[in-house]
Amino acid sequence: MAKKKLKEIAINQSWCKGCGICVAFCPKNVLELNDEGCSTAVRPEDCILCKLCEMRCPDLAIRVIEEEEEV
Amino acid sequence: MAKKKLKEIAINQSWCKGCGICVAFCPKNVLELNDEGCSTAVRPEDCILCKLCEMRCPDLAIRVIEEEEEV
Amino acid sequence: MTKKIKFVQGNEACVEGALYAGCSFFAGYPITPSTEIAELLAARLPQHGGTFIQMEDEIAAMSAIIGASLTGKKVLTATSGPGFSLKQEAIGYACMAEVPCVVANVQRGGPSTGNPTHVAQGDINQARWGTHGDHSIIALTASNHQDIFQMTVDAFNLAETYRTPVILLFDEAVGHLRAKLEIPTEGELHVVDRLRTSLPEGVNYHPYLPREDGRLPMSDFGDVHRYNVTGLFHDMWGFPTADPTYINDLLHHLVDKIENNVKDITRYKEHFMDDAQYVLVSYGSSARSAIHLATERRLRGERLGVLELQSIWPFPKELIREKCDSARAVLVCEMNMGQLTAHVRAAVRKPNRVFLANRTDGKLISPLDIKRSLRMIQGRGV
Amino acid sequence: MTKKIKFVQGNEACVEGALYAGCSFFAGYPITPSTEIAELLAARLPQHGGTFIQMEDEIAAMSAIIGASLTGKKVLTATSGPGFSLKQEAIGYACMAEVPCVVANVQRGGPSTGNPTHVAQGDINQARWGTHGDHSIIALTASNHQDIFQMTVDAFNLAETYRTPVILLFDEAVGHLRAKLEIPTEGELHVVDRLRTSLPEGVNYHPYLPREDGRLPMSDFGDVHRYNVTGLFHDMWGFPTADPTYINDLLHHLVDKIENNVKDITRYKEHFMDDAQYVLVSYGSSARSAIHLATERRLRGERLGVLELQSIWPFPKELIREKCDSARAVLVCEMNMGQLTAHVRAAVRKPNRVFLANRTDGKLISPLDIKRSLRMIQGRGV
Amino acid sequence: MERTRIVFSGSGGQGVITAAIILAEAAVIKEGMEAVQSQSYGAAARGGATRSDIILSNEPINYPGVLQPDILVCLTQSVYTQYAGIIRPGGLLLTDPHFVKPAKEADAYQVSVPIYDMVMEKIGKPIVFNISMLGTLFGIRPLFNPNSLMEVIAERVPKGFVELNEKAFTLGLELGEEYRQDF
Amino acid sequence: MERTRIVFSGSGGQGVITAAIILAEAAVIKEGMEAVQSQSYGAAARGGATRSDIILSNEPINYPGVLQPDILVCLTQSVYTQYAGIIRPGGLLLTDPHFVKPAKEADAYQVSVPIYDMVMEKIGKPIVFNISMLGTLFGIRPLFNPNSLMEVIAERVPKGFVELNEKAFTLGLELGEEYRQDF
Amino acid sequence: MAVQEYIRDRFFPQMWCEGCGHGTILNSLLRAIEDLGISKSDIVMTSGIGCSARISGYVDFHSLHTMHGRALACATGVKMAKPELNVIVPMGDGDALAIGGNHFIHACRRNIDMTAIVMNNRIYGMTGGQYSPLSGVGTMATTAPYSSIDNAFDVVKLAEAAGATFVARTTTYHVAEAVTYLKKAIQHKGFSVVEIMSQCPTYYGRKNKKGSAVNMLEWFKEITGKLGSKELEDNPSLIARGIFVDEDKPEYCSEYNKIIERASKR
Amino acid sequence: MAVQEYIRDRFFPQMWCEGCGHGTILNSLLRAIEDLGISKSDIVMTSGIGCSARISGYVDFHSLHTMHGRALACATGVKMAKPELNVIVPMGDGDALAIGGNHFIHACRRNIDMTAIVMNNRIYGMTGGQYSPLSGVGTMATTAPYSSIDNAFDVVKLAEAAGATFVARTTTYHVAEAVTYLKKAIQHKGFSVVEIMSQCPTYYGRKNKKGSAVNMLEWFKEITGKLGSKELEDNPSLIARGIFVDEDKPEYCSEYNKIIERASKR
Ligand SMILES: Cc1ncc(C[n+]2csc(CCOP(=O)(O)OP(=O)(O)O)c2C)c(N)n1
Ligand SMILES: Cc1ncc(C[n+]2csc(CCOP(=O)(O)OP(=O)(O)O)c2C)c(N)n1
Ligand code: SF4
Ligand code: SF4
Ligand code: SF4
Ligand code: SF4
Ligand code: SF4
Ligand code: SF4
Ligand SMILES: [Mg+2]
Ligand SMILES: [Mg+2]
Repeated sequence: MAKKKLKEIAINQSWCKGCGICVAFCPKNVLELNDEGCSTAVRPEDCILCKLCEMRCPDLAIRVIEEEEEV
Repeated sequence: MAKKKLKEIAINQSWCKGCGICVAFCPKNVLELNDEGCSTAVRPEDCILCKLCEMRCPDLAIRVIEEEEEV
Repeated sequence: MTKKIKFVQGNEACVEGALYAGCSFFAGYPITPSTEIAELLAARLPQHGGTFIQMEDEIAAMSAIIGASLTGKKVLTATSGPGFSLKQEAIGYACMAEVPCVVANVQRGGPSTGNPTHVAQGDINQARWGTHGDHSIIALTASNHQDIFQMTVDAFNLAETYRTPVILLFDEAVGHLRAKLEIPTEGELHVVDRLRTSLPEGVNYHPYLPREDGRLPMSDFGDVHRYNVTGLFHDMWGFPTADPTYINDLLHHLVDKIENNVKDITRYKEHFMDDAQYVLVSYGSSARSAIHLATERRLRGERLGVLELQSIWPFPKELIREKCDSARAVLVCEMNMGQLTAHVRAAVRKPNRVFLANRTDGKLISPLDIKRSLRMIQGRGV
Repeated sequence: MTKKIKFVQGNEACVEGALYAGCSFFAGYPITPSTEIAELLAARLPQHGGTFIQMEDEIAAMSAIIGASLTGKKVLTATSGPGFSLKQEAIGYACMAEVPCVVANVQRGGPSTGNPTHVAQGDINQARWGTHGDHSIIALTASNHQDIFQMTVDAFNLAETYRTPVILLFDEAVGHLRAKLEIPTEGELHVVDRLRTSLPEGVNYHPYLPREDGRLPMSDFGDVHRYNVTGLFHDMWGFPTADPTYINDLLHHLVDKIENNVKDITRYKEHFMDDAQYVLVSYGSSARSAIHLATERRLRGERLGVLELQSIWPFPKELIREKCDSARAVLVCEMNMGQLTAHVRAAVRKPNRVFLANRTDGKLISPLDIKRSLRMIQGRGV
Repeated sequence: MERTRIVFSGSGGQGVITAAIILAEAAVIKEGMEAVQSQSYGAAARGGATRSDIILSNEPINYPGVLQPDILVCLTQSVYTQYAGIIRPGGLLLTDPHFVKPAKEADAYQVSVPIYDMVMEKIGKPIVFNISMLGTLFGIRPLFNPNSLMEVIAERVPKGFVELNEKAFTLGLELGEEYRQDF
Repeated sequence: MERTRIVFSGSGGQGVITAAIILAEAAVIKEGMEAVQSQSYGAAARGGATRSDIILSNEPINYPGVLQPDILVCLTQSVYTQYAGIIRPGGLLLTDPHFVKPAKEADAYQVSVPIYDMVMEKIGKPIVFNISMLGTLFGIRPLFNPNSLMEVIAERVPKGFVELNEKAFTLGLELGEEYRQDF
Repeated sequence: MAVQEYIRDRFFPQMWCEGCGHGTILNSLLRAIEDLGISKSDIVMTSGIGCSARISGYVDFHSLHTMHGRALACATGVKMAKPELNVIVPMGDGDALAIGGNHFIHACRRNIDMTAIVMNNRIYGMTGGQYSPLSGVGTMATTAPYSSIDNAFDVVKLAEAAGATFVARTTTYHVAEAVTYLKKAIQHKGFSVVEIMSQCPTYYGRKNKKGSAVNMLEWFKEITGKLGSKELEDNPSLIARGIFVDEDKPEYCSEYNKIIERASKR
Repeated sequence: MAVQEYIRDRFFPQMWCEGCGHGTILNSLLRAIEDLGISKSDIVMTSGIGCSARISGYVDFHSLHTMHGRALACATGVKMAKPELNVIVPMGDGDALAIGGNHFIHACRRNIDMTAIVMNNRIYGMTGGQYSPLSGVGTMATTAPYSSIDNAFDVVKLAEAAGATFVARTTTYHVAEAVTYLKKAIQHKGFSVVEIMSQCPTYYGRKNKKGSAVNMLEWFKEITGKLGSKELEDNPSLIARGIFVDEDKPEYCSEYNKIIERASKR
């Protein structure tokens, strides 16, 4: 089984309230708040798929979506 | 100070309900229930003034009264 | 088929009625003079797979029957004065969330701890107004064992029909009295089952949308329809709303579903009422003495009748007017300071012809007590 | 000397009134829309050596003020709907044990959790009948800050005078409204102090024996007289009794001490009532709209008056009759389904000339709402 | 049958309430009569006076209280003092000399039957005293078939004790018959 | 002074309720007027619309609600959409272009003042935006002596922040004066 | 002064049943108070509703007979309003831990200077023998006709976990212990809890075939063991008697006094 | 299935404040349920009143939003009436331990198979920032303007002493832990309590100068230590996280079933 790969960090902008939790605690600094105060993935390539952002988001606004696994 | 001496085991017959607690647990078998079902001191001379009867009586019906202490 | 005859306390008649009606869940907290209801159900319910639970207090007991009702069970709790006061918040919740349930209050002397082992009928108004906010309520009562049985069955039926808490306002005197009870055979009395939605999974079910006939089909917790239950004002799915229109509509629905059905809900008995010049209005154990007196006086030719109320709330105003307006005088016989009397007065055309025959000392009002009051209002002294 | 002027919420006016009256103990549990009363007293009471305590729930809070009152303190608790329901058992205890205390209920939408942040006046009847058993109660209300202050002082005064719990029935709209409050100077308003027995140690003190003027001198816990306080029916020393005569007498005492003093307890205001053809009866925040409308209509020459009730219980039946019997029509303006209306109807000679102008959706009833109702009953459509 | 009003009175522990229930239950269940039974509840405490009212009838019974009993049983001196006066003129007043020293005068048929002493002598178990009392009452005045009473007793007591109760009941019946009087 | 009815509306966090209280309190405490202030309470949540009603008068005020404001301040597009229609014909409608794109037509004196941008530019602290808004309003229409307002502000904010608020208020005043119109 | 001088003797003989342990608890408590020499007018006894609650009627202190379960809540009001008073709160097991459980844990948590006595007969005596939260699995009661399935609270553990700073347990058999513990509890500055196992021969005894009051006292002797005793060590299924907690921690009224001091300065 | 499929998405964005920890608890709970693969119709979520209590409106289970403090009492009725249901009861700290404290300890005592989640933000959020029984001494709150003098309960100790058979604690920072504990709690047969420390930046944060939600999560990291960790050992003043109790004991509904079996035979 190959290593998992990121497909997309999907952020529901209309749910995100911009609390910054995902940004502050992403171990790889993948995320930032944009001008509207919403989280966005600015360095998706650094993402290690730990999903801590997804799990901590109080607003269920983030999904870290993996590529279909290559077998 | 001399040893304490019993003056009287005063039992308030109108308060005693005859539960038998004092009788059962007197270490010296001093007490018995009389025909009316009330506690009475039948062997006061054996009393060791432990006052357990007085302390256990749920009806505050017994007082173990000591002689004025001889100094 | 011979009927089963028992010699029991009134409280046991209530238990028999509850089991007959299909009650399968009881949560309670002991209190005199209602305790026998809990004790008997602790023994009886598990015999039929039902559940008895003694909770930590009356609030918990009331809460527990609300939870149990939502799973589809017919539920009962029983209490007396102080416990009835404690249950008030949760009774209001059951009104608001439209949870069918039955609350028996075997009345004793109040206020407060009062006179726990003696009879009174002082919780009449509390049954109507004990919880905060506008709402309406159904309350039934009974004077003898057969009627306790019947009214208990009716309480469950009305709770299901109107999706609402129903109060059984018994009292210590009938609750503790031992007398004959004939248990009706299965099918003899009408039993209203829970109305469940027939909507299949996937179809949008509205727990709070009345059908054309006014009833609201339910769905059991655990079943396919997942909805919300709340004590906040809510929409037809049960979700909270602060929209003034919804609030207004729901409040009116809660009140109207009961107040507009007074006729259907009203239960009463007439004793010698045909040509009665003097009408005794009474209920519960007081009614026994009223009937006793009327029976005796009729033998002497006095035109005395008894209107026995078996439902107190919604108040049967029309009935009272109809039965009392032509009477020379109306004497309300009750064991309180005139709680029902005030409502009777407000209902009739000539309020000054309504009198109170009462007793408030913990002793059962006697035929003699009533006779004395009657003589007084007839101008004959005592 | 210039008076202190503040710009505050109605809830703060209540706090100022309580402090003015000498309140030195508050126990509570937060609940919207009464919470500010607790919050402000948490800051203010200890500044004067008084005590604030947040209890674990409303039952505990009500219990705590009862305990504190018996030590000689003037005490207050504050709550809203659900909390008021929970306090009912203990309120009944305070009635029975004749413990002076003040309970503020800042009303919100009910039943149940209802509409917590919006106004309603749905606890009118509950204030009277929320606890089990016969009893009586005093309940005051107010429509503006100056009156909230005054009625709060009066509540403490009446609690002391009659040794009884007094309910302050405010509502969200006045409670949260910010407006001007002039704090009266010391001595400007009458403050009734606790009446303490003057009997010295050793002389047999009867905590429950009324003096000739009907008042019952108290003795603080910790003082020389040791007596008993109970929620059971009791004798003049406060010891439980099941003697029917004592029970009857005590119950009548509890009811009569209040009902026989309706005149002394009644508080009201008249606005343009002199030659009013149409009378608006109102109270609390609803009365603001009634007065607004009457002021406006008077300018147009309409003979519209407002009878503003500031005491609801004991119900001022005589007053209502006196002020309303000659009116063409009476319009009761309130934010519920007609709770006061029913009592007004029962009081007047022509009940069918009593109408209800209400609003039950959480919005403050407006002058326009009342005007519409008025036009309807005048046969002029909306 | 005419309405019969009965009061049993005594002290807690004498079993008067149980006796009252048995009597009324037998009337209802075995005899098809109407009956009501009520009692004054006291606070849990020793020695409190106990009173139970019973009404038997073939008609429905409304007010359940007994003001003037046709039959009054008093099993302590204090309840005797309290209640003797309420007996219906011509009624039956049953006492036991072990507990009650009856007054000379009473507008009733006063019988003092040494039930307790007989029970102690013949059976030795004070616990069945109330059953013997019921037997005695039926011996003096059979309100209905005594077998009905015995059936109810048999249903109520644990199996092993039926015989004992039967013995007590019969003892009472025989004792009572000696005092039977025709009215 | 005639009765003045004012509505402040915006979203939670913009400080409209505080501004309303300051305005009404100044009228009462400093100017000896009558004033009432009320607000709609929402559930604790972000972004909920906030509205506060104020009435100023020299007469007692009974009904505290404002149906048709003489002055309406809208600080989000959504409250603008919601409330613009209730303005009293000829009234003053104040908005800020940073938040609201006003419609062309309104039977009122509509002013769109870039308060927010000025605050950010000159002061840099959005927290005093509501104070500048008050200043702007008083610049356009001085309901009473602006010093009274400033006094109340000074009493309400922590010592270290008085100057900052003063600056914000003056900024607003000056900004508003540019839009003053005589009625 | 004899203990009889602390009672209202016109109510004697008291109303408890023959052999009821609650009388013995009254006896022990009066002895403790006598030993401590506290003036009768300095004590407020607050009770709830139950056979146990009757105790407040028998003592010649200020007495407050409240509602079922509310004794501690009322007592908190008394104490906070007049901290110089000695507040003693005897409660039944149902009163203290069924309906009154919340007030119990919160009083413990606050560490307010009062003495709570749990008169634990493991049954609702006053209402005629229903099971209580201290009855325990297997107990027979009128509402547990098939025997109870409810676990019992361990009052000692619960009080300790909730924050009580003095916690002890004994029985009506061990009267000398009871007097000692009560004395210490009353003297303790903070919230103290003394659980005293008490016999209800009328209901618990009868329903559970425990015999007379005398038999029940024998049973208390058998099923308990003193903390630190070899007996208890050898047989950990015994119920431990002794002082379990005796700590010095800030007391609520004193802490509130500091609030007053701070606030008055503002 | 994504966690988003367990919610009623028409109510999103939800109403909690920006950065409110209660949302994270919802998130963790849904993840636990998803992992366990429980069917939505088999779950009843019962809550009381509070910001926390809003959680039941957001989940697509059977949901019962009850009265303040009464969630566990209502839930007990649900569970006893239909033991096959999975009953989950999230509560605020006030809801669970102030007004609801009695139901809490009694549910623990009965060991009835439900999962209680204490969403502990140490404040009454919904009513605007009053102190709760979990605030602790020194906390600033609207009703503690001079700072609180009230000791806090230790939920873990209290639950254990009252009889809960699964007890764990974690925070909204430690989300992986939260998911694990919640899974174990739901699977546990008996009464389980999971305390999750949650941030209320709006009231607790502001009143106590704890900064933003992010700052508060940092703070949770600092003030807690994992059970068995060196960190915790070295610094016992840290609040312990972990599973404190995980025991197998007779469960209430199963025991009641035995009563039914016994009774039916009669
Ligand atoms: C609110 C309320 N609920 C119930 C009762 C009935 N009640 C009175 S005492 C009691 C329990 C008594 O048990 P316990 O507290 O253990 O005291 P004991 O009689 O055993 O000493 C109950 C349930 C009541 N008086 N008030
Ligand atoms: C009987 C009753 N009392 C008080 C309230 C008011 N109230 C609602 S929520 C709440 C406390 C909320 O605090 P918590 O339980 O900690 O939940 P949070 O909002 O912090 O999540 C209070 C006191 C109420 N609704 N009902
Ligand atoms: S944690 Fe969620 S709500 Fe917060 S900023 Fe990130 S995506 Fe937005
Ligand atoms: S999955 Fe982990 S690494 Fe990737 S963005 Fe989220 S927190 Fe950062
Ligand atoms: S213990 Fe007391 S009541 Fe019992 S027998 Fe002895 S003296 Fe009598
Ligand atoms: S004092 Fe001791 S020895 Fe003497 S009678 Fe009493 S128990 Fe017996
Ligand atoms: S019933 Fe039990 S607790 Fe009550 S007095 Fe009798 S023995 Fe004591
Ligand atoms: S007030 Fe606090 S608990 Fe409530 S939603 Fe906001 S942050 Fe969360
Ligand atoms: Mg007990
Ligand atoms: Mg909280």
